[in-house]
Amino acid sequence: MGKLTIGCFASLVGSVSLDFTVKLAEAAVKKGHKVDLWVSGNATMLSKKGQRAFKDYSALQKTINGLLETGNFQMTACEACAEARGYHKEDTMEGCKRFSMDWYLASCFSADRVLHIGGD
Amino acid sequence: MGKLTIGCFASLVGSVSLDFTVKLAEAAVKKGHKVDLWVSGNATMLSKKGQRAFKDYSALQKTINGLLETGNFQMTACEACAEARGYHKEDTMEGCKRFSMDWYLASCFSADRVLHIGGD
Amino acid sequence: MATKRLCFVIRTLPYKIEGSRLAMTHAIASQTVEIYLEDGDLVEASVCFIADGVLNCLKNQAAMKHYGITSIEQHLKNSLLLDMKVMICKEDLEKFGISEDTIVKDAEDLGGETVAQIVPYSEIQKEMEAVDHLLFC
Amino acid sequence: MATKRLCFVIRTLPYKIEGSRLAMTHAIASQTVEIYLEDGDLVEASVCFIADGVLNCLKNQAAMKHYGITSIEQHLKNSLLLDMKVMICKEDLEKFGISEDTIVKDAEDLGGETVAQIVPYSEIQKEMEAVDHLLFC
Amino acid sequence: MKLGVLMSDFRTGSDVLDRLSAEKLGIIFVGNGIYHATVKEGGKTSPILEKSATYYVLTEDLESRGFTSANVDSRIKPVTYNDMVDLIFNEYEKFIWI
Amino acid sequence: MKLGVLMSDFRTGSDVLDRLSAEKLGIIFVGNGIYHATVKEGGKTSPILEKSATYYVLTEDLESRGFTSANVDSRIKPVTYNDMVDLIFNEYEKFIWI
Repeated sequence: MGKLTIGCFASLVGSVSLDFTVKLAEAAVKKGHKVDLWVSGNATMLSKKGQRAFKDYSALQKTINGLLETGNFQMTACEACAEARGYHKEDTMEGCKRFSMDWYLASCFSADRVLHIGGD
Repeated sequence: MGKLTIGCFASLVGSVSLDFTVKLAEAAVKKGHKVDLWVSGNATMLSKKGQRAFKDYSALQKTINGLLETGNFQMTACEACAEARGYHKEDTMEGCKRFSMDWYLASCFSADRVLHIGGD
Repeated sequence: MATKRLCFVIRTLPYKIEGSRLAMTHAIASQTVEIYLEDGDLVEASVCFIADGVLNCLKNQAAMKHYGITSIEQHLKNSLLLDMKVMICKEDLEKFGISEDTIVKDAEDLGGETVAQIVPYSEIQKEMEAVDHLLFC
Repeated sequence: MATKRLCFVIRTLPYKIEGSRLAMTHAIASQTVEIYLEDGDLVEASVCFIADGVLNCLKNQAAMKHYGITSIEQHLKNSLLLDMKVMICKEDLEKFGISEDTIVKDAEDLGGETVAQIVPYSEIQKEMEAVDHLLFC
Repeated sequence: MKLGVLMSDFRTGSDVLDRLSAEKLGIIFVGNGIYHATVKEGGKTSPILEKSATYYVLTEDLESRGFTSANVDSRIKPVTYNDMVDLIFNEYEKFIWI
Repeated sequence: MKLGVLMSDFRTGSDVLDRLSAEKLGIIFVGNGIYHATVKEGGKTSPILEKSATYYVLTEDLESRGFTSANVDSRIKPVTYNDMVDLIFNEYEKFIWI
């Protein structure tokens, strides 16, 4: 079983790129792999608590909670990206972390595979 | 003097599209025009309070506060877009409004010019 | 008493960005805009699909099944159900080799009567000239 | 004791999206990654500019003056100051008609010694093969 | 119609712009659209400049990206945000952002 | 190297993909990349399909956009998220998202 680190820079809430990331993470964890997910740029908002589920926006919070419970999934938000958007520490979804960018590089260090979703 | 309504769907915090919108609004208000700014999609985050200024992200809050003070500028955020991102009513920047999408169309009704910034 | 006409022109692909989705939901919001206007004033919205945007009109979009989100197909049907004017560019459908029977043309299954118009680009150009404001997405 | 090498490949234009900016700030973060690693372990980051991405390397970007944000030029200088390996695709510069004297090649004004390498694409391909992980932005 | 087009991208949107017609057409390069005004790819200027239109480029976006008015094709007039407000209210009636 | 490319866009990125070489190259169409696998523009299939590579397309993204496996060019193998995990860990070593 391997470790996959996924980094998401600039995906959009309401676009399918973030959904892709979460669905891939889910499939990998189900197969027994470990997944680290780093959300930066606009993707940072994925880790904010209190997201309301609408039928027009993918509601990923539930899936993420399920993934966090397995113990084989970590989600970490970029601290600076969050602060710039007015989203502070106390607003972080339970079980998610906030670190500076070096956390992502450390996760890549121990990963077997890295999938980095850069620009939009 | 005329009224310009600008709608921004999917601009990104940290991209220059939102900066463009705010700088254009500022130039128009300085010339004595009225400007309504509708922020929807990811652009909604522009109206959230508590955005921290970093040198790597455009910090537009100050300019917006200045514009609001003139009385010739309104900023309204899309309610559903905000809620989907976990950004609730009490987090709205002072002086900004939150309405459903029809507000934007009503603003277009009375506008002399409309500039709609759609996709990314 | 006045009517202002807005035309949403959808030119981008669905799903990756929110453009076409928000265009549809904003256009549909024209149905409730009166609460902000004076008696007798109206906003009328039309929706045109051009270029890559015509790919928003395909039938059988399984976005709800796979991602739990409303498909653009569903939004298109809703707009027809509300008798909104919908125009789809004929040349662009042809360019992509999309036959008319594979795109959403009506909301009959929901009891709607209005149908989408598949028209040459020149008709869409006329619509763009006729309306008060253009909103490209 | 191990070193893992990451290569950030910047292929997109600056400013409109955050891709190139975040690539630079993440690459620079390799300088502080040790706090998460065991003694002797290292992460080394390199940055390559290809395709439209080479337009990030132009001198005299007045982003701070006009928009109050750090320019990509400044990030590029910072990365050279930290002795990061920076490669810029020669063919792509030529394609755009950009002469070498109009791009950022060093951070001499800040006291830096490392210079950016203007290299054929084949050298960048070699770098991509040599590293452990690729991060395209 | 009197149509102002804000061209904000370099790699997409030309297909849409190509077909647009207007009695009076203005094309304003903003954001990454400024590369149409400044860069010769493979020695060629952008095909967008072949339309029958009046061309403008936003100085602030030009300079942010490392160019100056000296780099701009002679068919294009540099304008500031301030000028753009006048274009919006006085020169054109409808605007689109591509 | 054994390189897997996730192609997520329809209108950009081909220039980057064109030049990439790898001993073993896999191209997986995801998101709006699936139009490369399904749409014939002006009667022609996407030039991306001319590379010497193994091609895959993500079924979920195909179906979300109104296509089925029946619409897919015969050179391309439909895969699910589940299959993709195996491609990631067993078939290729490095991955890029374009």
